[in-house]
Amino acid sequence: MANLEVKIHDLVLKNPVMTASGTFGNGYEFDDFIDVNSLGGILLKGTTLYHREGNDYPRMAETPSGMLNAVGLQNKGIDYFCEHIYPKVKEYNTNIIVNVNGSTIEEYIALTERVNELEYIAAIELNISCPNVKQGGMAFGTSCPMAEQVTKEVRKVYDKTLIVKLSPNVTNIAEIAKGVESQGANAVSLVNTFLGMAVNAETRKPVLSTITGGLSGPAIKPIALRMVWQVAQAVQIPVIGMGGIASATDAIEFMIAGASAVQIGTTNFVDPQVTTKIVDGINNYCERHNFKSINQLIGSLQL
Amino acid sequence: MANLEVKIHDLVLKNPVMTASGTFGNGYEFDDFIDVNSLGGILLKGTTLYHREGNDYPRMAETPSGMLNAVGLQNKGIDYFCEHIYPKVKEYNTNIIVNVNGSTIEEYIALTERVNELEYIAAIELNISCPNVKQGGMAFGTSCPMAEQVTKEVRKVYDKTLIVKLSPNVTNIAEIAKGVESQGANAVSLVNTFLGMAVNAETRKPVLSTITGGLSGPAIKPIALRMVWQVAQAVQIPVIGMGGIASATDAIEFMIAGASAVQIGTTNFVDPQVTTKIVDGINNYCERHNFKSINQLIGSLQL
Amino acid sequence: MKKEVSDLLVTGNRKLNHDNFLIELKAATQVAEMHPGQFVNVKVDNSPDTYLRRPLSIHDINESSNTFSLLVKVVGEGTKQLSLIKEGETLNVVFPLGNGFKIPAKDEKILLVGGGVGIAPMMHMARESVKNGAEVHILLGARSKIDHILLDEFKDFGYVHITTDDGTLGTKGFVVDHAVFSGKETFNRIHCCGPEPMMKAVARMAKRMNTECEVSLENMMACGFGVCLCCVTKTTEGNKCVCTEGPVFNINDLEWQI
Amino acid sequence: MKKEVSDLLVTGNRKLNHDNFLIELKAATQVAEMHPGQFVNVKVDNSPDTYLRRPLSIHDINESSNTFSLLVKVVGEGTKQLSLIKEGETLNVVFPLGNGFKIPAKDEKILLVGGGVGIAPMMHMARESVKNGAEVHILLGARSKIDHILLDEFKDFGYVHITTDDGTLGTKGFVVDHAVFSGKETFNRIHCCGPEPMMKAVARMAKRMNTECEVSLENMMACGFGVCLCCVTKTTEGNKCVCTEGPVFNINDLEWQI
Ligand SMILES: Cc1cc2nc3c(=O)[nH]c(=O)nc-3n(C[C@H](O)[C@H](O)[C@H](O)COP(=O)(O)OP(=O)(O)OC[C@H]3O[C@@H](n4cnc5c(N)ncnc54)[C@H](O)[C@@H]3O)c2cc1C
Ligand SMILES: Cc1cc2nc3c(=O)[nH]c(=O)nc-3n(C[C@H](O)[C@H](O)[C@H](O)COP(=O)(O)OP(=O)(O)OC[C@H]3O[C@@H](n4cnc5c(N)ncnc54)[C@H](O)[C@@H]3O)c2cc1C
Ligand SMILES: Cc1cc2nc3c(=O)[nH]c(=O)nc-3n(C[C@H](O)[C@H](O)[C@H](O)COP(=O)(O)O)c2cc1C
Ligand SMILES: Cc1cc2nc3c(=O)[nH]c(=O)nc-3n(C[C@H](O)[C@H](O)[C@H](O)COP(=O)(O)O)c2cc1C
Ligand code: FES
Ligand code: FES
Repeated sequence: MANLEVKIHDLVLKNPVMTASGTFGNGYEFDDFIDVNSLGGILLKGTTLYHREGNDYPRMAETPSGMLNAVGLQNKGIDYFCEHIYPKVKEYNTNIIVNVNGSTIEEYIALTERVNELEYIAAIELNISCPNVKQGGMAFGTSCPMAEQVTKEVRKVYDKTLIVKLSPNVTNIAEIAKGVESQGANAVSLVNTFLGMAVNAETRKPVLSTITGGLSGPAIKPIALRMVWQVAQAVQIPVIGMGGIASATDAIEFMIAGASAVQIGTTNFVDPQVTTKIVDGINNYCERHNFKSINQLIGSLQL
Repeated sequence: MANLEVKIHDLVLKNPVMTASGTFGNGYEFDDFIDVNSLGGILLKGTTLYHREGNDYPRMAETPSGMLNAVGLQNKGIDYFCEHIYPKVKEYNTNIIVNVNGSTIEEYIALTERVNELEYIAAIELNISCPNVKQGGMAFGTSCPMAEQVTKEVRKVYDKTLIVKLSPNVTNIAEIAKGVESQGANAVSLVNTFLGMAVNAETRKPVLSTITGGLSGPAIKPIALRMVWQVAQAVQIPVIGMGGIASATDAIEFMIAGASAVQIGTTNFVDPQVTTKIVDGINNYCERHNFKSINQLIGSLQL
Repeated sequence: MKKEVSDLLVTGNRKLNHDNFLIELKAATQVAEMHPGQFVNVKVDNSPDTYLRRPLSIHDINESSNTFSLLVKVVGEGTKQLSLIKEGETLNVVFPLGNGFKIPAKDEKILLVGGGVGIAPMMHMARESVKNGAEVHILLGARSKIDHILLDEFKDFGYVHITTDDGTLGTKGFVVDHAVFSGKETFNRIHCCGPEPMMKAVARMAKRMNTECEVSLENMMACGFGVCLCCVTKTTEGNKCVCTEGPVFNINDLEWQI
Repeated sequence: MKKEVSDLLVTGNRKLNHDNFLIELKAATQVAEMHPGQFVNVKVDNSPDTYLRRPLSIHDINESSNTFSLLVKVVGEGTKQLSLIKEGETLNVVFPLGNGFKIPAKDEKILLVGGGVGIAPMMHMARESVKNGAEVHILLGARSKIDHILLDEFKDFGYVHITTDDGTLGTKGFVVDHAVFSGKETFNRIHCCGPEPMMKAVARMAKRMNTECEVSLENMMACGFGVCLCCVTKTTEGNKCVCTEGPVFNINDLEWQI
C-alpha cells in the first residue's frame, strides 16, 4: 500500500478521493455499497439556511456521456441538518464537509456561522457556482468581485478550512481562483456543472422545468481538466479537481494536472462503488510507478 | 418535400444544413460520399493570409463522446486558395463560405479584402474563436471590446454577408453576440470548440503537442444548445447553431432553440454521410409535424 | 434487504411479443426478501447512447431457482440493447430499490391495474397477495390484442380482466371503462401501475369508489437510491423521491389534480 | 477506386492467438481495385468508450469471394469490441483509404518488414508483388514465438525470415538484427510497417544499404480521409496527412532523424 495521504490546508485526507456535493447524499445512502470511511472525505449535499423544496420535476436529462440536472438545492435547511443529519454523519471516520449555499452574502454568513459550531465538520465548501437557483448561486461565481466579496465575508466568521467551489461558466477561471485565494480561501474546488440545456424535439418544450440545468459527467472532463491545470498554476493553495471523473485513470490525470485531491460526482449514480475502486486504482498506480507518496503525483505534468 | 429554405441575411440556403469549418475540408473530399450540392452551404477550412503549418503532431485526442483537436489552422494561405481551391469550389451549386482567420486586425482586414473579390464566395465567417493558435484567435472572441473592434474593421471592407463565429469560452456569450451585432455582423455562428485538455496518465505528459485543444462532438451539445438559445434571444440577426450535432433530432433542437441554420462538424468524421441524412431527417420531421416551411420551426421553443 | 450492486447471470431472455422481453436473472441473495413493487437499476453495456442506468420493476420472483425476472418494453436505445442480451451473459444490477406495494391481509380483496408495461410489477404483487390469502383481481389494459402478454400467467393468481383501446380483446376502451369500476365490485385496495394519465383516471375512480389506492410512479431517475434528488414528485409533505420514498405512493399523499 | 461508407457483412472472424483476430468482410465493390498498404476506417458499435472510427490496414483480399480481411490486435476498448464481432453481423466501414505501397516491377526483389501487427498490410502486398513477378522476402518480427502468426500463409508468397526479441523463434533480437540486413542480400526496395522505433531502425539500415525504403505510418486519426488535418507528419514539403498522402511514405520524404 502506497502512502496516499494528502493535505488540504488543515485537513488530512487518508487518500485524495472525495465525493462531490449533491451526488453522494449524506453518505449513509452508500453504506450498503461501500465503506464510506475508506474515502478521503465526503461532501454532503448542498445546504442552505432555510428549507428549500428545489425546482419542479423534471429535473434531469440524460446527455451524451453525461447528464443535466436542475435540482435547485433541495434540502431541509440547517436546523434540520443539525438535528437529524449531523448526529449521524459525525460518526463517520472520515472528513465530513458541508457544502454551503446562499442567495445573499448575509445568508452565506449566517449559514457558515452555524456550521462553524459543528465540531466534527472539518471544513466547508462555499458553493458560489450552483447554476440551478434563481438568486445567488452562480452569480457569485461568475463575477470576480462578487466571488471575492463573499469569500471575504465568510472568511471572517469561519475558523476552519474554507474551500471555495468555482464555476466553470467563466472566461477566466484562474482569475477568480486568484481572487478568492487573496480573500482567504484555503483551497479551491472545481468544477461545478456547466450551464446546459435540453429540448424535446417532438414536443418542442424544454426537458427541464427550469429550461437550463447543470451539465456533469465524463462529457465535461476535458474542459474540467484544463481548468484545474490553469488554476493549479495560478494559485498557491491546494486545488481539488472534479468533473467527469469515472476511473482511477481520470483521477490520476487530474492530480497530474495539479489537483491535490479529487471529487467524484455523477459516476456515483452509474456505479455506487466507483469511489472505492478509484482508491484502489490510485494505489495500484502508485505501486506500479514506484511512488512512495501520492504527493509525488500532484502537478507532475511533464511539459 | 417540405420547404426547407432559410435565409441568413442575403444568403438563401436551400436547407438549413451546413458544414462546420475545419471538418469538411474544401468539400470535394466528400464527393465520393454525398452530393455536396444537396446541402444548404459549406464552410471551407479556416484560411489565413499566409501559409501556416499548424501545430505539431499529436493534434488529436479522443474523449467521452467527443474529441480534442489542436490543428492550429494549417492551411496554404489565401494565394494558394485563390489559385487552386477557389476554381474548384466555385463550381458547387451551394453556398460556399470562407472561414477567415487572423492574428491581428490588420490580417483579418487584408484577408477579408482578398475574399471580398471572389465572386462566388457568398459570405465569410469571421473566426474570432480558434483556441489553437498562439496569437489572435480566441483572444478576439473572449473579449467583448476586441470582438467588436475586429467586426467593425472587417465590416468596413466587406460588402456581403458577414457571419461572426463566437467562442463558447466566455462568461456571457449573449453580450458578445450583441456586441458584434452592433458593429454590423449579419449573423453569428456558435459555438466554436471549448478549450480542453488531455493527459496521458502513464507518461504524465499532455496528449496534445499544444497541451490544450478544442473540444467538439456530442459531449458539448447541451452547452452549445444553451448558448444558441441565449444568443437567439439577445440578438435580432440570424443565429447559426452548432456543437455536437449528430442527428436530425439534434439539428431540430438547435432550430427550436432559435437557430436559423445549423453546422455539422465532428460527426462528419464518424459518418461522412451524416449531413445528407440530417437534411432528410429534417424534411421528414417537417412533414410529420405538418410544417409547410422550416421557418415555423425556428425559435419555436414553448416555455 | 440490503441494497447491492452485482453482476447477475442472465438465465433466460424470452421474447413475448413484438416489443416485450422477459429477462430472468440469477440472484446471489434471497429473492424472497424482495418486496412487490420494488425495482432494480440496470446498467446497459454496449450502448453508446445510454449513460445512466435504466430502472425496471421486479416482475416476478422464483424462490426455488432463486431467480427474478424483468419485463422490458423496448422504447429506446437502452431497452433495445437490453432486449438483445443472451442467456449466459451478465447484467450489472443495483437492487432492490424503492418501497413497494402494501401487501393485503388474509381475505382482503384487491384490484391490480396494469397498463402497458405497467403490468410489470403486478405478477410479483399477485403472487405475494395470493400467498397471503387475499383475493386478487387483475385488470390489464393495452392498446390492442397483440399487446396483451402473460395473460395465462396472471390467471394463475386471480381473476383477470382485460381491456383494449381498439376492442380486439376484452372490454373496448381504457381500463377505467371496465366493469370492475361499475360499483358492483368492491375492493379493499387498488394498486395501479401504468402511464400517468391512466393512473390518474384510476385514482379518480378509486376516490369515487372510496377505495384506498396505490400508484407506482415512473419518474425519470439518475441514481435510483435517493442521492441525486432528480426523481421527485410533489406530495402533501413536499417533494419526495420516487426512487426511495416511492415508486409506490398512496394517492392521498400525492398532490395530484384528480 | 471511389471511397465508400458501407455496412459490410462479416463472413468470418478467426482468433489467431491470444490477441490477434482475422476478420473477413464481404465487399460490394471489386476488391481487386484495392491497393496494398491502403486501409479502412471502422465504426465500432457497442462500445461507449469508442467515439471515433478505428483505422485498420487491409490485410489481404480474396478476388474469388470478393472479400477482404483485417488483422486486428486487441490493444484497447475499440479493438476488443471488434474482436467480438461474429460471422453474419455487419461492420460499418469507410474504404479504401490512403495511398499504398509502390508495387514492384517484374523481377524486382523486395523485402517486406513487419513488426507486431505491422505485418497486417504485408499479406496483400506480398500477394500483389508476386502476381507482378517480383521476388518477395518477408521479415517478420515479434516479441516471442507465441506472437508470430500467419507464417504459413506468408510462406506462400516468398521467403519468410523471422526474429523474436526473446529468441524463441528465428533470429534472436530485433528485425534489424536479422541477416537479411547483413549486406549479402540486396533488394530493389524495402517496405516496412510496425512500431515507429522499429521503422526508424529499418530506415537507418536502408539508408546504409542505399536501398529505397517505404514505411507505413500509424498516426492517430480522426477522419481518415483528409479533412481534419489531425494525422500529419512532417515531410520535406511540410506537414502532410498520413491518411491521404500516406500512410505509406518514402523515407526520403520524411523529416525523420535517422
Ligand atoms: C421505477 C420504474 C420502474 C420501471 N419499470 C419498468 C419495467 O418494468 N419495464 C419497462 O419496460 N420499463 C419500466 N420503466 C421505464 C423504463 O425505465 C424506461 O422505459 C427506460 O428507462 C427507457 O430507456 P431507453 O434507453 O430504452 O429509452 P430512452 O431512449 O432513454 O427514452 C425513450 C423514451 O422513453 C422515455 N423514458 C426514458 N426513461 C424513462 C423513465 N424512467 N420512465 C418513463 N419513461 C422514460 C423517454 O422520455 C423517451 O420518450 C420503469 C421506470 C421506473 C422509473
Ligand atoms: C493507417 C493505420 C493502419 C492501422 N492498421 C492496423 C491493423 O491492421 N491492425 C491493427 O490491429 N491495428 C492497426 N492500426 C492501429 C489501430 O488503429 C489502433 O490499434 C486502434 O485504433 C486502437 O483502438 P482501441 O480502441 O482498441 O485502443 P484505444 O483504447 O483507443 O487505445 C489503446 C492504445 O492504442 C493506442 N492507439 C490508439 N489509436 C492508435 C492509432 N491510430 N495508432 C496507433 N496507436 C493507437 C493508444 O495510444 C493507446 O495506447 C492502424 C492504425 C493506422 C493509423
Ligand atoms: C444531481 C446533482 C446535484 C448536485 N448538487 C450540488 C450541490 O448541491 N452543491 C454543489 O456544490 N454541487 C452540486 N453538484 C455538482 C457536483 O458536485 C459536481 O461539481 C459536478 O457534478 C461535476 O462533477 P461530476 O462530473 O463528477 O459529476 C451537483 C451535481 C449533480 C449531478
Ligand atoms: C479538427 C477540427 C478543426 C476545426 N477547424 C476549424 C477552423 O478552421 N475554423 C473554425 O472556425 N472552426 C474550426 N473547428 C470548429 C468547428 O467548426 C466547430 O465549431 C466545432 O467543432 C463544434 O462543432 P461540432 O461539435 O459539430 O464539431 C474545427 C473543429 C475540428 C474538430
Ligand atoms: S433517482 Fe436519484 S434520488 Fe431518485
Ligand atoms: S485523419 Fe483526418 S486528415 Fe488524416
